Amino acid sequence: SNRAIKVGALRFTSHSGSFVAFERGYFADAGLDVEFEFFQAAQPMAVAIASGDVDYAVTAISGGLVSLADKGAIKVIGGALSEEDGIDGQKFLASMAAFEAGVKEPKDLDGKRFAVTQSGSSFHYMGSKMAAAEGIELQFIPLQKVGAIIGAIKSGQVDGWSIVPHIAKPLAGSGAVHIIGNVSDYLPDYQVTTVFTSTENAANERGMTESFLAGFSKGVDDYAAAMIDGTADQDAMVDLIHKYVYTDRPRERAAPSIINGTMRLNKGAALNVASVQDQLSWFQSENLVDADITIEQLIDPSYVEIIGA
Amino acid sequence: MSDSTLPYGSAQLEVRFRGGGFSPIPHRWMGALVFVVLIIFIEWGTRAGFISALTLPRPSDVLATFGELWDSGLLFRHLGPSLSRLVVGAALGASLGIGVGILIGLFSYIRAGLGPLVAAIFPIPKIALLPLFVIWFGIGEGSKYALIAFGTFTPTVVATYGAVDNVDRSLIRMGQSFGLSWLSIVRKIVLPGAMPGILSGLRISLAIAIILLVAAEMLGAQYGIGAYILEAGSLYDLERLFAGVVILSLLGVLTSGAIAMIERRMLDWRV
Amino acid sequence: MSDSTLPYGSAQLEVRFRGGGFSPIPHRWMGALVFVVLIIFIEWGTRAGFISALTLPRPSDVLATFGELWDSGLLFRHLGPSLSRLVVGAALGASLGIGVGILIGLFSYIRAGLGPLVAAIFPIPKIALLPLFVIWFGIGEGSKYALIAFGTFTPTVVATYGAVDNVDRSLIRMGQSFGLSWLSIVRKIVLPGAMPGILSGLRISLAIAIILLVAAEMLGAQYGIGAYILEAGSLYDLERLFAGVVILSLLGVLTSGAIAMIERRMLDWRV
Amino acid sequence: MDIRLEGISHSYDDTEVLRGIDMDVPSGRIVCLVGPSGCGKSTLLRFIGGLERPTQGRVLQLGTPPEGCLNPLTFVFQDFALLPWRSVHGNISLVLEDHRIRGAAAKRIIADVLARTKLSEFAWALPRQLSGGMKQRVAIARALAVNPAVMLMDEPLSALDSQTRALLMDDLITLWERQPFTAVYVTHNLTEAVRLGHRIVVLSRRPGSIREIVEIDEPLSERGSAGAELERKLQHLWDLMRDDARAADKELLGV
Amino acid sequence: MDIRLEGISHSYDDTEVLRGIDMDVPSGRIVCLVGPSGCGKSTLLRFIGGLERPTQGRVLQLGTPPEGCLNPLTFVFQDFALLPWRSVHGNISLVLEDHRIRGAAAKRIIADVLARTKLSEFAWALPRQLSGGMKQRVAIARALAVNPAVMLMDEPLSALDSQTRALLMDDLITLWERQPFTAVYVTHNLTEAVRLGHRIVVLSRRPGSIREIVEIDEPLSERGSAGAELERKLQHLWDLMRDDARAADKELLGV
Ligand SMILES: Nc1ncnc2c1ncn2[C@@H]1O[C@H](COP(=O)(O)OP(=O)(O)OP(=O)(O)O)[C@@H](O)[C@H]1O
Ligand SMILES: Nc1ncnc2c1ncn2[C@@H]1O[C@H](COP(=O)(O)OP(=O)(O)OP(=O)(O)O)[C@@H](O)[C@H]1O
Ligand SMILES: [Mg+2]
Ligand SMILES: [Mg+2]
Repeated sequence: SNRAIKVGALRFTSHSGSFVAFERGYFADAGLDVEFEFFQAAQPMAVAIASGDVDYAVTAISGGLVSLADKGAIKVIGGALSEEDGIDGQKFLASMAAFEAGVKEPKDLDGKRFAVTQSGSSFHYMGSKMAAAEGIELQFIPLQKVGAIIGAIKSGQVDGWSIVPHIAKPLAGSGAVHIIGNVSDYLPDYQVTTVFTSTENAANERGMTESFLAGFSKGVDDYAAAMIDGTADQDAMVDLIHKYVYTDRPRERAAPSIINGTMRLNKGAALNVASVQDQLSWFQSENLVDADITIEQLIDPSYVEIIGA
Repeated sequence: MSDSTLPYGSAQLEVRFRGGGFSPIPHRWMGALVFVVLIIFIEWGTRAGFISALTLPRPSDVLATFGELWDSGLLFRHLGPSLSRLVVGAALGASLGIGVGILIGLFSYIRAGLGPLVAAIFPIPKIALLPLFVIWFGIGEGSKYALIAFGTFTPTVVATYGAVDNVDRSLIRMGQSFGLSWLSIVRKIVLPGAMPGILSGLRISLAIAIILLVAAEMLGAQYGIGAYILEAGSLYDLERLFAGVVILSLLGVLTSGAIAMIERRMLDWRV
Repeated sequence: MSDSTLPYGSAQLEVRFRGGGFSPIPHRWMGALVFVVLIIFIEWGTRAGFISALTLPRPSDVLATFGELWDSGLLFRHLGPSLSRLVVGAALGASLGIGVGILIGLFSYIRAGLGPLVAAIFPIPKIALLPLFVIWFGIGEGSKYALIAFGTFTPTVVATYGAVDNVDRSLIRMGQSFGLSWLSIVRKIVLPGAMPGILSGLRISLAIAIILLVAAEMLGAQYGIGAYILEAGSLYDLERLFAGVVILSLLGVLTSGAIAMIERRMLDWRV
Repeated sequence: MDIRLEGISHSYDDTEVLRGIDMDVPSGRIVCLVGPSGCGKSTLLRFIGGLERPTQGRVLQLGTPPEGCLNPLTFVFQDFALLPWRSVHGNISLVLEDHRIRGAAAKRIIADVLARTKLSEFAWALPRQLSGGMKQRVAIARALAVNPAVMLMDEPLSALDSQTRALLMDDLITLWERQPFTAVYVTHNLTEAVRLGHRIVVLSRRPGSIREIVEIDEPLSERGSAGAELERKLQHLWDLMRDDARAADKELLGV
Repeated sequence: MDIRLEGISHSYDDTEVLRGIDMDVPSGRIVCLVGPSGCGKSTLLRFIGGLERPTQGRVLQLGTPPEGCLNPLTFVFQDFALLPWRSVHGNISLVLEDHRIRGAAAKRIIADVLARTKLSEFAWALPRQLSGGMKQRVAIARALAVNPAVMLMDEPLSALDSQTRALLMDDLITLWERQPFTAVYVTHNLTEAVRLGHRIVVLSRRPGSIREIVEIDEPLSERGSAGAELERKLQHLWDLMRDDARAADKELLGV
């Protein structure tokens, strides 16, 4: 009989790899009985991996994740979402007011208010890297919740933000904000999210971890074929994803959001170590995590192909 | 009027009334009226446009969202888990709180030891501890129960030991003077005497439990009114946000009504 | 012993003592002892390893973090804004709450109209409304003041109108019987009479204000104890998280002490 | 200034409390109201003082209140009704402030009434520091401060122990002798009524109606050692009331 | 069973309340304790009942309590001390339950004491439905239920109005005549003391010490219409107390 495991997920398209693998039975084929645990935010999910309540999950690298790795609780074992040239990725936004005041490109945000959820979040990282590249200063405003940021940018209380395309595009479409740049211009191979698990699983449950990654990779392949490469039926894939994302909207209103949210998921869960190292160094330079933490404490490179090294 | 009034002539006047007031007269319809006026005003404002769509949702849209929730059956899928969390968490927190409160009320040493601890725990924001709750109690229902229980615990303790302190000491002396055992005095005099105070403390504790539902459902909840509100908030979907808030509000009014009913039944001996 | 006791022989015994108890005797050191024991236990547990580093931070590390905060001067950079938010927000909420509470207490129509509204607002979780606060009050200090004010408002209203209701009616009748004007009665009888209830209501309101500091500082606060705790939580930095929580806890104990002092000074007329 | 009650009847919701009360309170006399518990004595007094309105009948002031009278109808309550947060002085100045009497004028009045009630030393004490008898003397001083035409006293002594009660009764008589005042004095203590009243109105059980009016002509100062005539009146009153009391003690209160 | 007090002195913190009290309570007699307010009467009674301990001296039970006596020293409190959430029946059964008297046995006792206090019809009423006099009769019934050797009564009638008080005094006398009980009866009403006491212990102002012990030999049943002898004793007691009362009325309470 199959081994029962728990997989943590947020109801975002970026988690589609797991959804597809589950729906199409790839996990079952790999000998796993997967049960999803859904979260409202990434941070409790990371803690749940650390506490052993959840076995595997996909999330952005954050200061919290690094801290948990530092405490010996978790390991990054693979890559998931990444920026890729030619695929619509995360966007820099300017509020209507800022745009009208002359903010047409990211570099015009000099001295302006840039929204982040928290210090050490991926938003903070993207803004900070962009500012460094442009040689400008940003004022980071922590607003905790995506909803609060949307409210703030719509009412012109913050000037800039960076966010995934399926949120960026409808916002721009409604005329409340303007897209002024792509994150990939500044962070070309940005490893946005990674697959991670508890240190215990990574070290002592090799078989199970490999099975998970195998199933997950198959899901990713199907997703990419349907949504990016156009070699499989997109409608069927949208139907599948709609079971998990935007469930309370009718199919026809959910579909554009799902399609807009399409981004590259690393094939074979390959992990871009250079990007991860860059993120870690940034956290350390910002004093958000302990300066002594090494990349070895954060990742276990023994499971997947390592790229960008 | 009798003849004897005549000698006073015009200097005869009725005593001026100067009492009354300072005691509330119920006007049941007023409460409803205020709600209706408020809702109509917002509806009008959002339609006329001087209340922007960002500021407040249109009440009719909230109602429609509510209708959808009802029709799709999602209402009960959200309400079910939330209610069970509320009931289990609040029951845990309240019963523990009443227990500890009574111990604090009865024993000097426990009071001296736990009183300051409770006072120090009270102002700790539960949401600050969310990450720890995951470690301590997992991501299942356990952490949700624990969070709500924790939030209801402290106010219940404070209310309960206040209530025990307020039990008429002359009744306790009476019990002692008839040689009642310590346990009889606690069971038959202290507990019933503290009941009014405990129940009115529960009013506040249960309101807090409802408030904490949202925080609790930040922790890996798929369904639940709190989760629904959080999701609506993160999408800045005001109609759904308000639909959820209205449900919590109704829940609050209902619990408070339930306590009023219990009070009427259990405390009918009050003057 | 006098001779007259002799005829009773051995059947002479002292009356058995059966009173006492049920009234707390203060043991000041107990409270401190409990804290010390708890802290030593956690320190020992984290050192010995049976409390994992994920579960609780080592108290000595928390203290060290506290020391760093102090040395770097960051403590006051965080404490300053938080205190000003607390003071402004709580002052706003409490004074509005007292005002509305008194109006509800004095006027039947206002009571009928606003009473249910307040009851419906009470169980609304403030964090659910965070996105709206951004729109309504911006992301500057305004929204932080507003959130804390909103949170202190409802419990203050409830406590205040309860206190006004409890003002001895016979004193009000006395005022009327001496032909005092309505305003004199309110100013000289109702307000001072309601003061004890209002102050004890403030204890709860201010604890809630401290709790809401964290929620308020979710909205674009770079400095502040709440922001510090949130950041520590998101980085899963337990030492800093607990250092922040301890600060809030101390803040709570201090405010409650301050109210006790005000009570002693203003209410020295109480029996 | 006299007071006349004309056909006063009253009901609270469904409870009829008073039925057809007609009576006069002549100037300079003390009228005692006695009757079983719950018969409506306090209610009647509130009607006279204008604190409540009867469902039927009316209360008339006959003649104008004398010059300098700030509050013609002034209560002295059983529970003293002192503001616990004001000193003795503050409690008295309370009732002067609204008549714009402040500063030296107020001081003079307060000193005068405190002297008359033998409280001069206690002007700055808080109510909680006073014994029951002193509290009631403060309440009386406060009533005197507004120079009332009629004092309305609702069991003013019944919260006190019997020794203090006897002392205060003597004080009241001394006050009256020095300057006769008009008063309606509610009590359920017949000895008190016989000691203080020029006219004793006996009410029946609820709904209260006038059962008998007893006039006592003996001067107050001479009633000290109970003479035979007073003793007879007392016995008569007691006979009137005993049955009512017995009956009342066999009834459940409104549930 | 007699009670003997030997050299009782007591202080609360710095306040000396009682000083060197020696007295006896002989079986079958009613001993009245009178004295000015605050002189320590209630405190002394609590010592006798074992609810508090004096700082010096001791209270002795001489002889054994009679057969079937559940609670030898039983209080009747001024404020009745009835549990408001229990009916009359429940309030009495409360004190039997701890002695494992339930069911039929309890019913019999309760019916008996209710009959003796004329409350049989009100067994299921709640305290809030009862008048003051009835409440005190319930408290007396409850005391009788445990068949006390000594009843300790702390101003049992002072919360009642004077008519009800007179009725209950008659009731107590009837009860005593039918079956003499031992009692220590605290009161500040001298008339009550003279009406009920076989021995009247007069305490001085605080710190309370025994000022005089007055014996009254006239049988209780014959004291109805105050005879000359009783009148003389009353006047004597009154003289003893008047000065104390006057002095007490000129003192601020402990601040
Ligand atoms: N505000 C009120 N509402 C309803 N009933 C009332 C109110 N005030 C008094 N009563 C009722 O009216 C009756 C008369 O009350 P009142 O206080 O005048 O009696 P009383 O003669 O002063 O009695 P006592 O001797 O006990 O003071 C009582 O039965 C009482 O319960
Ligand atoms: N628990 C206590 N702590 C401190 N002081 C007390 C306590 N109980 C009583 N006293 C004080 O002891 C004195 C005697 O009190 P007690 O109640 O015995 O007087 P009493 O003679 O019964 O008076 P009263 O006639 O007013 O009932 C009073 O001054 C009182 O304030
Ligand atoms: Mg009355
Ligand atoms: Mg006493």
